[in-house]
Amino acid sequence: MNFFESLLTHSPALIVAVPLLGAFLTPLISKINDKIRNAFVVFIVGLTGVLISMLSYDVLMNNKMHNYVFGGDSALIMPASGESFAVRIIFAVDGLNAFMIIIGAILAFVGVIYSWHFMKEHTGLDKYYTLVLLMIAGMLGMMLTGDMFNFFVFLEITSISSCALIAFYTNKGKSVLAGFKYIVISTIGALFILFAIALLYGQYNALNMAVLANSIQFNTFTDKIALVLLISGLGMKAGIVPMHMWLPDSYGQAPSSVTLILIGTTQAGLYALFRMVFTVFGRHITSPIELTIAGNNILAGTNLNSIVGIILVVLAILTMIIGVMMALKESDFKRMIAFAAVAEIGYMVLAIGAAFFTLSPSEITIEGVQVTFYSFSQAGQMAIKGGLFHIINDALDIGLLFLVAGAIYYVTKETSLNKLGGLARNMKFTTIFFIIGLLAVSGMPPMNGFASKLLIYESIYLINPILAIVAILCSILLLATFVKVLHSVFLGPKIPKFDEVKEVPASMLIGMGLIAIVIIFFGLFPNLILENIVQPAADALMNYSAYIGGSLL
Amino acid sequence: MIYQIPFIAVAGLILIGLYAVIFKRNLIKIVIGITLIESGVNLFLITLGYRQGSLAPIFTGNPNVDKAMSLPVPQALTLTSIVIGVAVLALMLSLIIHIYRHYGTLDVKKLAKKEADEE
Amino acid sequence: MSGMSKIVKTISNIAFPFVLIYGLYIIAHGHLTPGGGFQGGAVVASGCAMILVSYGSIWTMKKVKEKQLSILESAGAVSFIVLGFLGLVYGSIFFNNYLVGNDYLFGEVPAIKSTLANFNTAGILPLMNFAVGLKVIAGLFAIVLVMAYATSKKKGEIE
Amino acid sequence: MITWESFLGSFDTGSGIWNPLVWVLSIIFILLIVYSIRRYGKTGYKEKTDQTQSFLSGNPEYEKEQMHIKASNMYWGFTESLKFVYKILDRMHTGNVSDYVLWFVIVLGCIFVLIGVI
Repeated sequence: MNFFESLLTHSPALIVAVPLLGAFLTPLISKINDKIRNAFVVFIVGLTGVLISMLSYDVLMNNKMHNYVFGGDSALIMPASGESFAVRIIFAVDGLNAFMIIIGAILAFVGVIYSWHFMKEHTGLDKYYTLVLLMIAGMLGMMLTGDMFNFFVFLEITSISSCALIAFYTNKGKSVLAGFKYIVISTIGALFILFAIALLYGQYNALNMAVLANSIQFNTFTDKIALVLLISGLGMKAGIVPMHMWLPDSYGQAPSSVTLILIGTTQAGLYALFRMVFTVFGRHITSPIELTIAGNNILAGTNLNSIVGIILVVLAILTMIIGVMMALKESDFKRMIAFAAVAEIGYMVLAIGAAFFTLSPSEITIEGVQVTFYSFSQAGQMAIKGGLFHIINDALDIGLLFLVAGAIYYVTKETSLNKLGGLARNMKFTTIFFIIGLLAVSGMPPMNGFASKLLIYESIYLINPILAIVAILCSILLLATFVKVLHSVFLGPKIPKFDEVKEVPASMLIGMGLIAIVIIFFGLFPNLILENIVQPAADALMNYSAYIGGSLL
Repeated sequence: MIYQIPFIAVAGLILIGLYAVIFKRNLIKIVIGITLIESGVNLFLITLGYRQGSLAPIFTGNPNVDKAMSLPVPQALTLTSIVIGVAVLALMLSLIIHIYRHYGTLDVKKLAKKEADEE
Repeated sequence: MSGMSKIVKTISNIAFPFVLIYGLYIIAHGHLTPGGGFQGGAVVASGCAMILVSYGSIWTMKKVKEKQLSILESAGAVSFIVLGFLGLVYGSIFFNNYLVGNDYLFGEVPAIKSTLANFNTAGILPLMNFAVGLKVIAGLFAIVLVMAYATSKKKGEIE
Repeated sequence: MITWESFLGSFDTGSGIWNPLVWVLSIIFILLIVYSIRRYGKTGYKEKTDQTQSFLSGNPEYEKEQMHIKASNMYWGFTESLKFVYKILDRMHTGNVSDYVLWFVIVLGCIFVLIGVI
């Protein structure tokens, strides 16, 4: 085995281990020099990015699943008694995981580059970079792990480090309060998730997601409670209305570079919600099988899809409408973008939730046994593809807008929209980046937001026209929201207070430019992204048995 | 009945904790509520580790070594959870120190009012 | 927070070595008994906290700098991760227990169903316990120290 | 493997197709029209004369900061006509940690009723 192949084999572990090592080395290195420390952090995140692109390329292009077991060869251990227990921690990487870590890599890299100049004038930067790297490691761990308890641990690592980062401006009372709210909310959510994990462990003696998916019977009350706790706990982590109130507080008060990575952690929560619903409870929610043997109908699994679909769609509609209406009224720049982010999350949940209604039975007769499979229709598959594509687009668009808000804050020390104005004359590049973000987030061609929103609208129109109309209406309101920002921050007469304002430093422009380039690239070649990245992820999401087969063998 | 007592305690701890978090107005009491929920969940995990008639998973001079040992996974999970809990508790308390320094109060409603009035 | 009376100081001086030894014992026997790096570290850190309470945070802050503690803490964390990476180098799997079966350090393999606790077993687990113990001692003590120091000052004295 | 077809291809959206290439071509065409109209405009104006002053029906010009319409004044009609909705929304967003947890418990209860009981 040559070096490259062994690196590829070990990459799932290294993706988490390299930022962790970097996080603990940063306080030691920052004793030398500030520039060396910044370069070291960028190097560590870049190395992680290279590993992620290697792994994702292999998983997505060759359509194969990577498994990495810590401390042994197989996740199962067999004591002398002959039974086998899946006790080792496993990282199982299929198409969906590979798709998510690409988002994580982009956000982490841009965030670290952006903070080079953005955070320069603050003290305590060694702790800042340690926490950022810890947060990146936790986020990538959440996206990679195939073990329920390990997922909880990474969730807590992420929430602790991001809470400390939200409260980074300790001289402002608001940001400390936002950090406190965030830690209370995320701890309670995580504890209920842990409770659900414990319920599942008590029943099936397993923590491995594949083993659980294989053995869940869903015939007891505790299974139902576990599903309820998982949906609501992870929904809270993903910021679904009405559990979204922590999100504007924390997004609004954190430093912009941190907010960028916070978006990644929120979407890791969303990913986990989809993973639980589609894979761990997949047999009972998305792909139940009915057997008819000699006239007797045996349902191998419980058909829960319509109930879960209704829950997701109702929450998604609420999320879109309330998010966008609060954004329209808000007069604080960062809180407004945060409410827009809430509304965008609604689109993803709506697309995935509406797909549940298209599950339809198809019958096959094998050796006299009539088997009924449930599978997604064409429109449902399109909706799932659109929802997944929108995850990456939303991360980029909202991320770019937050970076612009950070740039405005950097030069004016002001986030209130009422006090800003006329900045386009002095900040040309920032204005262009903001217009790109505005067009992308409200779904205008040729930006990436249009491609995914078009997929969502047209596929949902086939499922239920009213849902599509609500989605389009919310998109229009989003456009109105950001046109207001464009007017009140960038256009209008030059305000004397901001006469001396200059364009932001190079590293911040590079950070915003990178995301803007990716946005335009995704917008101009959506077919490339859909075929090569989104399609494998959607296939992995819809086929829970491939996950079980791939990670247990 | 005797085997159900830990589960009743778990439910009680979690409900008391939720009550404290939702209805108490002092931030310190909210933190106490969170630790109560956390100990409820930890108690639940450790209760799951018990299997009737099995030995504790420690190598000692116990003569009944032929009997089955219970799998020590829940104990490990509980320890990890406790460690995380300590970190969260320390973070929350230090944030409370900062909050008190800024606003001079720990009452949730007064804090919300003061936050809205700011700027 | 200023120091407490002389009686308290003397008693905590006497008790501190015992607490220290007990905590280190728990760390060292983490692979044999219930306990390990975190538990032992917490015991040692509570011993340190006892000294902190009896002598006051300002005195302790003069003796122990927060920076030294944070260096110790990251040293512990780095050694933990490096042990994982060494597993990758020697055993071709991350966190592989590559020390099992060697002749000199923690390498003995106990016989099946042996009941006696043998200290020289378990491969890298004791080393990991030491690393975690170091991190927890430094980390917890730093938290307690900084919190005590911050609450002892009045509003506006430190940022 | 990545092919040129997948680079420039159009994708199926369930009830239609979308290809950004068409959009790019049409935007270039529109830009050409805009440019050709713009060419007929007159060049050159006299600086430091009344031509550069803004004309507000003969009224004197306000200060710069007052000229700028504030963000919270925009979409006044929208927020005014939907006041009853915003009243409810403002009551929801109290900024109070306990209420956040209360909403979580409410959602937990609703989902529990939907999945667990029915």
